[in-house]
Amino acid sequence: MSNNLEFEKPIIELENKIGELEKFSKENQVDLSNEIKILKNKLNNMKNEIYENITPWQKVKIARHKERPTTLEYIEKIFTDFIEFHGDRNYGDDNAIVGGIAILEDTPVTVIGHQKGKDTKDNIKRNFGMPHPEGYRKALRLMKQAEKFNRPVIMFVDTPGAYCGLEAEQRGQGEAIATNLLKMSGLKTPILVVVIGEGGSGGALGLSIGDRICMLEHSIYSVISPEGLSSILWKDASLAEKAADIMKLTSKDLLDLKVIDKIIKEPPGGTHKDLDLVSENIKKYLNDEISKLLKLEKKELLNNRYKKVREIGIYK
Amino acid sequence: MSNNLEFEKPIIELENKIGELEKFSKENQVDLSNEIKILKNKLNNMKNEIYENITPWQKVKIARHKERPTTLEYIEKIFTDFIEFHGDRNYGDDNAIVGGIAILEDTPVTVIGHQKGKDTKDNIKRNFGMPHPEGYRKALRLMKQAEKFNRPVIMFVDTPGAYCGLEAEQRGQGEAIATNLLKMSGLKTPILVVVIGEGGSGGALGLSIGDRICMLEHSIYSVISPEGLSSILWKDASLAEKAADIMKLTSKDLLDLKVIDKIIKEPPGGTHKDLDLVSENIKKYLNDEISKLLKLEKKELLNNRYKKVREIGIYK
Amino acid sequence: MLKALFRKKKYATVSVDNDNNYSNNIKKNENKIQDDIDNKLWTKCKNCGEILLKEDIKEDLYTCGKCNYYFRIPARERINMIFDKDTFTEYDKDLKASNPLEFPEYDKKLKKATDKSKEVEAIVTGEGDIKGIKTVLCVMEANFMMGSMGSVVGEKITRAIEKAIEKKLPVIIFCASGGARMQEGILSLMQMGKTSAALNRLSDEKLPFISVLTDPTTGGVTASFAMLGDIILAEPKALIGFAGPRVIEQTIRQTLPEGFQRSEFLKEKGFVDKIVKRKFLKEKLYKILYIHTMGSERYE
Amino acid sequence: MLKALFRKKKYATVSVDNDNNYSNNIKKNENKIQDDIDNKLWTKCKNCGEILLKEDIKEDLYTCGKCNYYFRIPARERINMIFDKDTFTEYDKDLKASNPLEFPEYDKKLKKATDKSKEVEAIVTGEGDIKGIKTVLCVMEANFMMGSMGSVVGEKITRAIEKAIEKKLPVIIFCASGGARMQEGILSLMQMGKTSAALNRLSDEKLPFISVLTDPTTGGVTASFAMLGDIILAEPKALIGFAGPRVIEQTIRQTLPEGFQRSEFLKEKGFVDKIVKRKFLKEKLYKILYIHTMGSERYE
Ligand SMILES: [Zn+2]
Ligand SMILES: [Zn+2]
Repeated sequence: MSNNLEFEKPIIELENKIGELEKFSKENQVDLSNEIKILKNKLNNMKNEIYENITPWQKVKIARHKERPTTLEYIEKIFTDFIEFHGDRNYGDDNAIVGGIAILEDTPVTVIGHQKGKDTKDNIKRNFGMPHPEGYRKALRLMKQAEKFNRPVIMFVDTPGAYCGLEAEQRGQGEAIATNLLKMSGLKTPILVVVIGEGGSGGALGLSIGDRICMLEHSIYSVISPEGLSSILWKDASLAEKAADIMKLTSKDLLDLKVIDKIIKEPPGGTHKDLDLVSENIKKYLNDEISKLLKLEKKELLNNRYKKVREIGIYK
Repeated sequence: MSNNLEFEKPIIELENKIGELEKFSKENQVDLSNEIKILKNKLNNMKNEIYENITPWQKVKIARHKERPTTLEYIEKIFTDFIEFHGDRNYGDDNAIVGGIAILEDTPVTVIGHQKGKDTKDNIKRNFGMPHPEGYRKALRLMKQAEKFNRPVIMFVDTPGAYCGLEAEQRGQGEAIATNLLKMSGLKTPILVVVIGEGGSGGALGLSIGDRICMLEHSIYSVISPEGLSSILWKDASLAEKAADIMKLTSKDLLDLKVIDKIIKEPPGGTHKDLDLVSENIKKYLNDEISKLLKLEKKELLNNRYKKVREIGIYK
Repeated sequence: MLKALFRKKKYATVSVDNDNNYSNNIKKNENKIQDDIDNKLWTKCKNCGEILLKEDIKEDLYTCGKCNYYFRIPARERINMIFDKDTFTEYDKDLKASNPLEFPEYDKKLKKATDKSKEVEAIVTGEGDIKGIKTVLCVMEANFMMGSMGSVVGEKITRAIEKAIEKKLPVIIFCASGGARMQEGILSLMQMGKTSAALNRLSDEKLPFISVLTDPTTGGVTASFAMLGDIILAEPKALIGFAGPRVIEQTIRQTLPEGFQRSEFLKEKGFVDKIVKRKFLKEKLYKILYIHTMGSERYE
Repeated sequence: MLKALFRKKKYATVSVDNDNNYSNNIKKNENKIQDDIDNKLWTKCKNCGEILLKEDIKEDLYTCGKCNYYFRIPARERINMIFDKDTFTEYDKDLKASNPLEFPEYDKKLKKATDKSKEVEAIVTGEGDIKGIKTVLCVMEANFMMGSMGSVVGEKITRAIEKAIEKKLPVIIFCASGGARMQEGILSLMQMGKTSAALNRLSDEKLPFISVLTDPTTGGVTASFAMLGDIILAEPKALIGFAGPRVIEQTIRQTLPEGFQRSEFLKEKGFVDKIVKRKFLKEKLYKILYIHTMGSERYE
């Protein structure tokens, strides 16, 4: 139960009730088909009502849901022959970012992504998906490798943010992210970005400059966490829900602001309810777009990428 | 006195004696001109005898002499407008390697070199000229900067070796040196290397791939220190003198083995006796060679550099 | 003259600064002056508490005459210090922030920032000469919403870089920023990518970019153009970091060591090429540009 | 058969190994066998002390059947393990060391090394197929003067890389070396530059280089080609370092922590892409090559 989201509770409760009735009807051979039909109708309406009107704050909850699939799960579903490569050849191997080579249908690719843990132990290893500088530098090393061997790069974005600690500062968190932004904007091979969960600020952006950027429907992407914003605005992190409402962090908002190109639909309630389906949709999207991108001259590819990031911003 | 070299002692003693006689002759108005003349003659012969027959081990001593000028001293004499740049943009700033930009006559250049200390305090700061990986990475960063802005690179080599410590291993001493070797072999701007003191093994080589490599007459360059070799061969580091004799580490040996292109003469006893003269000679050499190198197409430059390193080795 | 009259005297009971952290240290003094006059003429050094005539500070390159503390410099004053007299041509001076997210109170904040800083945004860009070397210069204005970067700052920097590419000029950016401007949300974040991409193009053209870090350089600015200089200079003791000190302390639950995230620390950690005192900055920038422009003539 | 007869029995009082560190641990046993027979047929695991039939070890890919310890593999055995049957063509097999420095006893040492390893130098190079993918392969021979690199090793590797460039093939190097060969002095050191320069050319041609680190990879080999792989694989628990452990201990005057300079440590520190068990090496190399050769077909 603790894994369920607050706003889904009425649905779960009703589903349980229907289940009980069905069981009772069967065991006691009582005909409750009419009642059950009515309730199922009600359930459907409720689902429509709830899932079609998910608030930004509810999306934040879905994006952070502990059952929400992580990068390695998508990699397993979407690619074949994934071989993980470790380390930045410099300081360390950061488990909050994973990467390696794999095959997408018939295309060799480099796959990189933030990696959250699936349980407490795993989360400690993964630092809850919050990378240190060596994570960004590993990613860059693998991107340059991809460039050298002409492999498109697929990025999965899912982080609360780059880690804000003493050592991260000391080893140049800012420099590492900045360098990725610059190098990614000039990387001579296609880059496709999929935001699968939390797109947390600079920590997300450091893996997100690309030719195509899509978001899963219930993922989020923002300059600061709702908690962070509310504590700055109102000195009260508990007003995060209110902050989420104003900050425009949903996939729909980002599409409207022309920051992303595409929203990939999720099943009602979120991807964790049907990973296969969502993986299939991502795969199809990647395949379609890669084949378009591979047709471009490098120069055109880079010009388009530049234009894409160049045009973002609203002023008068 | 402690700064003088053992084998120079007879010279110093005789010089002192002549001085005393001259003083005595003057103060007591005694004519000793004949005796003094004979002694001066003897001194000249002695100097010729000693300085023309400096043994390899004596060269090791000169190369390590605490008054031997260091990289920053040559930079001051040879270049104008030197601006030192720090850091590898990655982990730290290693004081055992210095680098920056400067002007050589009318040519903007990048200058890099190992830096030993001039006294105990300075030596601790400089780690006795033994770099950590971040030193090699700083050097590479500055070389790439030089390549970008088409500046020739001048290298001064003077190190007992790359530091052999826990942290140096941990941060990839091997990787750092290896990467420099590879990148320097392909750097699209001239590289000129001057071995000014100790050319200690991989730690020296990590700054020594270039289009021209010259050595000051009494500097040394070897795969291992004489102490290291003697302790491996005879389990006795005190037999270093014997090791020095067989290991072919003098500038003359290296010229014969075609590892270097040129020997720059030193005044009798070593460069510390006339830094201006040696600096002037280095400057002339650099100027002459740079103007030749700048005339080459990049491709020719790199082909020549490759051939140069490619041809080293003797086998049957 | 008023200046000569008040010099060296302390009028310390009066609140001359909004910052209350330091007011406790100030000794009482009999001579009291009206607040309004005070605030116009005087200010207090945040480091040593010395009361200083604003006019003096300005003459001293915005440093405290007593302890050498660096006050933040208004963008236009910085430009005056760096460029040769009357050589500055401003770019895009009318570009103004809109409120794309309809963020509450943003318009009001912008208005207030303009009143305070006399600038329409947190950056001034343009071209001019440094001892005769033509250069594109961007200077952030810390007095405008803490120098935060929104669409306008990103756009003005990007345009300035593009202009430098077009004219084959070097670029210098003086950084002073609290980071991305949260009132423009994701659009602010994206300015990091935009400016970095423009710098990549500048780099492809082999035109030098010098980043000068001044107090404070943090957040999204540190994680983009601030750290991308071919050469990175810093003023002494400037706060430079990705995360702000308070955020880090909250995360790690301990106080930060003395000097952490200051210029000197950054240099030791390998991220700053050189720390340059304010009074030598113009000369040092000139020398670096001189060496770099020699190079470009030589090999083209 | 002798093999079946002796299997599982321990003949432990006999000195079956030159390494005396482990002989103290061995329990006495009544059954004694002649030393000369022993040394031919049996050896002792350096890790767990188990006495093993050499024939068994070889069948088990040179691992201890009891504790999984990795014995060093003779170069030609390694080639047999990696290349498809009968596909290997050797390069430069007659290149021999001379004694350019007239180093005392070097000729004698070379002779002894050849007797011990049955190789003329510390490396075997050539081309062959890995599950059908043609590849240039260099394998160092630790039994030849500790796999030390002199002129011949440097030259053979360089020629192999140049051959790969000519034929547009990937390169794999199995490293196993104590470092530069001091008997060839400065010429040995220069082989580091030579091989690295050749790899730079390979890299310019976008041909993949996979470095495989096996026990031990130290000194000049670590500071050159070993660390330059596009992809760096390592066998478990291999000693990998620039300076040898003893040199470091002498320098820092303390004992090294458990696991320091082992493959797992190097991976944690970011210098090894992947640790691959010996039995999976061929398959893993094949997959990496497969993905890389797909790429090259696709875009050419
Ligand atoms: Zn002060
Ligand atoms: Zn065993």
